[in-house]
Order: sequence, then C-alpha cells, then structure tokens
Amino acid sequence: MGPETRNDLKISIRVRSHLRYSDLFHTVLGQVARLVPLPAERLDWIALSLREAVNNAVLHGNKNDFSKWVEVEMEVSGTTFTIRVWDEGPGFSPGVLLDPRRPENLFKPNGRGIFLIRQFTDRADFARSADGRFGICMSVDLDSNEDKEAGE
Amino acid sequence: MGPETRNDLKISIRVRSHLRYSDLFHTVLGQVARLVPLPAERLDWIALSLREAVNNAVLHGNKNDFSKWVEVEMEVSGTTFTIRVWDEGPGFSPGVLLDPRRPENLFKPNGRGIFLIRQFTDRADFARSADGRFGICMSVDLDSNEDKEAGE
Amino acid sequence: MMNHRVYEKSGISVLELKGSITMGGGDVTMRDLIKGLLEQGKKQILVDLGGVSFMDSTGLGELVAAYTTARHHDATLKLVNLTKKIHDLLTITQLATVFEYYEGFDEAVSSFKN
Amino acid sequence: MMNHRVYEKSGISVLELKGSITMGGGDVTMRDLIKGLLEQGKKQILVDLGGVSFMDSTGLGELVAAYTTARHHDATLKLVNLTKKIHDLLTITQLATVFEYYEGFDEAVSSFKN
Ligand SMILES: Nc1ncnc2c1ncn2[C@@H]1O[C@H](COP(=O)(O)OP(=O)(O)O)[C@@H](O)[C@H]1O
Ligand SMILES: Nc1ncnc2c1ncn2[C@@H]1O[C@H](COP(=O)(O)OP(=O)(O)O)[C@@H](O)[C@H]1O
Repeated sequence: MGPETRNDLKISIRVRSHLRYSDLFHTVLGQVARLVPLPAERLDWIALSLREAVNNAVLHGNKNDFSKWVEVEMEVSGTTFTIRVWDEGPGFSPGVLLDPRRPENLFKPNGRGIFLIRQFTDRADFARSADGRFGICMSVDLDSNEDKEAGE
Repeated sequence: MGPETRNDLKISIRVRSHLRYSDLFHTVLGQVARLVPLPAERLDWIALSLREAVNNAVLHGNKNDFSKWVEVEMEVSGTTFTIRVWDEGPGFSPGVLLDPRRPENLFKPNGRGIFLIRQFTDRADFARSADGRFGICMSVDLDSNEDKEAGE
Repeated sequence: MMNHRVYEKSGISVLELKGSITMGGGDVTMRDLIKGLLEQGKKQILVDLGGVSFMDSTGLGELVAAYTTARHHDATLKLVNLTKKIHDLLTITQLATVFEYYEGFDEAVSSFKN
Repeated sequence: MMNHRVYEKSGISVLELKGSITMGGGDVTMRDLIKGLLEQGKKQILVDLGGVSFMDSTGLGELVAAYTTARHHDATLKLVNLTKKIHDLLTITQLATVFEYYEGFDEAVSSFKN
C-alpha cells in the first residue's frame, strides 16, 4: 500500500459505564470499517465481538456502577485492526471460561460472549493497562482472506 | 441532572492528515449529539465548525502532509460540550484574521472558516498542547437556550 | 431496538421479532414475551426471526431460556425464518442441535400438527 | 458528496447542485462547472441550490469565486431555492448583499428577461 492509501488511525472513546453507549461504538466501528476497509462479510461479526466485550465490561467488569468508566479503543496499524475494551474491574482468570458447546453448558443462557469473540476475531487476549484497568484486546488481520466465520 | 442521566464522555480520534476522515468525525458528532443531547437546530452548525477546524488543521496546519496527524477530541463534561482539533503545524496569530464581512474581503473566496466557528460555537480559543501541537478549542453550552445562530 | 408482534395462526402463537436482540436493546425482553404466552396457557409457540437484523449472545441466551421455560410448561417452541447470520450463530454455538427450526412459515406451522 | 446536473431552460443555463458542497467533497468543483459554462459562452447562469444539504466555507468560497468569474466574463450568475441553512450562511457572512437570489424557480428564470 502506498503511504497515501494507508488508513492508520487510533480512536479512543471513554464513556461512563452504561449499555446506552453500545450503539455509539457500533456506529463508529461501521464508519471505520468503510475507511479501513474491513471485509463486509466480517463487519457484523466484529461488531458482535465489540458489543460482547462492552457488555462484559459494563456488567462483569464495572458491575453496573455508572461512576466507573469504559473505554473502547480502535486502532489500525499496518495490516492489523485492533479493538480494546477497558473497564475498571478486577478482571478474571480465563480458566473460568467454559465451552458453551458442551452438553452440560448448551442449555445455559450465559457464557457465550467470549467464545463468540474468539470465533470471530483473529486474536483475543486479556490485558492489564498501565493504570490498572482490565481489558480485552481483539485483533483482525486485514490482509488475510481466511474466513474466520467458518472456523473450527 | 441525576448521575445516571449525565453523559460525561471523552472521545479522541487520531488519523493521518487527510480530508477523507471528515465524514468520520461528522458521523461521530452526530451520534454524540443524540446522546448528549445537542440541540437539533445547532447540530449542523456545530458540525460545520468541526469541519472548518479539520479543514484548517489538514491544509494550513499540516500543509497536506499525510505523514502528520490530526486529532479530534470531543468531550462532554457537566453542561459543556467541547471539541478540540489538533494539528502538527506552527499555528498562527489570530491577528492575521480578517473580518470577511468587510467590503474589501467580501469577494475573497477564503477567510470565512474561523469567522463561522466563532458565530456558531459559544467559545473558540487557540491552544498549544503539552507535546507542542497546535489546536483550536470550541465549546458549546448545553444548558443555554441562547440562539447563537441569530447572533451578532 | 427490538420490536415485536404476537398473533395466532392455525392455533399456534406466533411471536414475530424485528430489529436487534441485544443486551440493553429494548424495554421488553423475548423472555418476558414468551412467559406471557405460557402464562396464558399457550402450548405451541413459533418464533419468527425473519426481521431480526442483529443478535448477540444475550439474544442467544434469551432464545435458550425461552426454549427451556417452554419445556417446563410442556409447551413446544420452534423457530422460523432464520437469517443467514442467525443460522451461522446457532451453528457455531451448536444451538442448532437444540432448536427445531424451519425455513418456510407454512412448513413450520404444519409441523406442529404432527 | 456533490452531484450536479446542467440543463438549459428558456435560454438560461441552470446548474442544479445536490448533496454536500464541502472541502474535499467531490471530484468536480462548482468552480469548474461554472468555468465550463462560461467557456461555452453562456451569459446567464442560474445555480439551483435546492438539493444542497450541507455547505461549508469552501462551498461559500466556490459561490463567490463563481460569481466573480462570471462577472469577468460579462455573464450574470443568480441563485435560486436556498434552503434555510444556506440563507442563514449567506446572511451571517453578508454574502446575501452580493448575490441576487430568488425563492421560486420561475421568478428566477424570468428575472433574467429584464
Ligand atoms: N470484563 C470482565 N471483567 C470481569 N469478568 C469478566 C469480564 N468479561 C468476562 N468475564 C467473566 O467471564 C465470564 C464469561 O463471559 P462471557 O463468555 O462473555 O459470557 P457471559 O457474559 O454470558 O457470562 C463471565 O461470566 C465473567 O465471569
Ligand atoms: N490550524 C491552523 N494552522 C495554521 N494556520 C491556520 C490554522 N487555522 C487557520 N489558520 C490561518 O487562519 C487563516 C484563516 O482561516 P479561516 O478563517 O479558516 O479561512 P481560510 O481557511 O479559508 O483561509 C488561514 O488562512 C490560516 O492562515
């Protein structure tokens, strides 16, 4: 890619911890997707991943405490698109995650958020920010034609 | 306003210096406007002010150098909505600004951007960031019913 | 934002959903709507998802909860008009093995007769 | 994104603009379109702004440049169908004192006859 066509960008949106902001994040992602561009067939799944991460930040991370903050970062750098969602909670150990496809979990109403994030993004890691916040960091490779949607 | 209804938020969008991102900023502003909410009759004028500031950052500030960055910040804090637009240029002295309404300026194709910003926002100041960037800082009072549109 | 409509068709209660079924996406949840039908004694419920443009894991959870609640009331809950995206979601989560779902509306309605 | 259409009406060249007239908002600028008409020798130009949803100071500058270029070619440029927002912009910048503009299309067309 020539320098003029690269879309390096870095967006940060910090809001009070509330689900009312999910549509803001979703819309911004949609705009970024047109610029980057993100493959159209992956956009809805990436948006789903973003929403799952925000739901978790508001509910599990900040425990619905409106005085806490959620931050969503979107970054395009080279051929990687990264979304980070930060909350002010204690985080958790990925060991607690269960496979929602196992028969004993299939009828549970919860426990599919991070599973879906892992299906629909190319990489998902948990992180601790310099200022102590907990985050999930999700990446999408922009130059791969691999169809993650069909994954596993 | 009760704490649950306040919409404190802070958005930062950093992109390479190019006018192709103007629609991204404009769309984000539109979303923020719905949340805050910004008075509907002022939204187009605030969007115009944002676009004027971004045009100036890309053209005058960064002189169309795509390797430079433009940052747009939007912040809601209490009853003030603030937009800041930062570029990596030398800035300028407001003394160079001419009144575009004066007969000798009326037929010039340029020189109306900052004049319009001052008409449509409640406060517009120039600033230098801690890391040396030049910025314009535009504020809108959310609780005033004063119709700036009809101003002067 | 979720919208809904409930109507009867050949003795079957049809719950037609439209819009986004997401966390915080509406005042009424799918769960409440299904509970309402079960409390009215309805035993055959068809959920029409044709107009659902977006669903997250909360939406999937609502579907699962609706399914098991129906079971507890000896009622049957089936799905119809799955979009490609929702079908994909059910497949990936293996919920496709749980739900009885149909492509066409008439087919779904007559399946209750058997 | 600006769209345009040019047509003749009672000997007058009408330039109909639609969409946003902003910096970087289109491949063709209003200035170029007006220049094209002047180079074809057109002397009476009516710019129809009814479909313009958004205009920034660049758009205003284009209008001013079009006006003065027309003058240099001994041509007349008038405006018609100003939206409330564009009228406000012209008023605030006092460009309303520069341009001849009309509310109605027929009125604008017949004004060239005088
Ligand atoms: N941001 C977070 N902070 C703390 N715990 C979290 C966070 N995100 C996820 N978790 C934990 O991981 C579990 C699984 O999350 P998820 O797969 O999204 O399903 P669900 O949210 O439906 O429980 C949660 O129940 C919670 O215990
Ligand atoms: N970000 C900026 N950096 C440097 N100079 C600027 C910047 N913004 C405005 N200026 C100066 O102020 C002048 C007036 O700007 P403006 O009112 O927007 O009109 P125009 O951009 O049409 O010249 C510009 O011509 C430029 O000299």
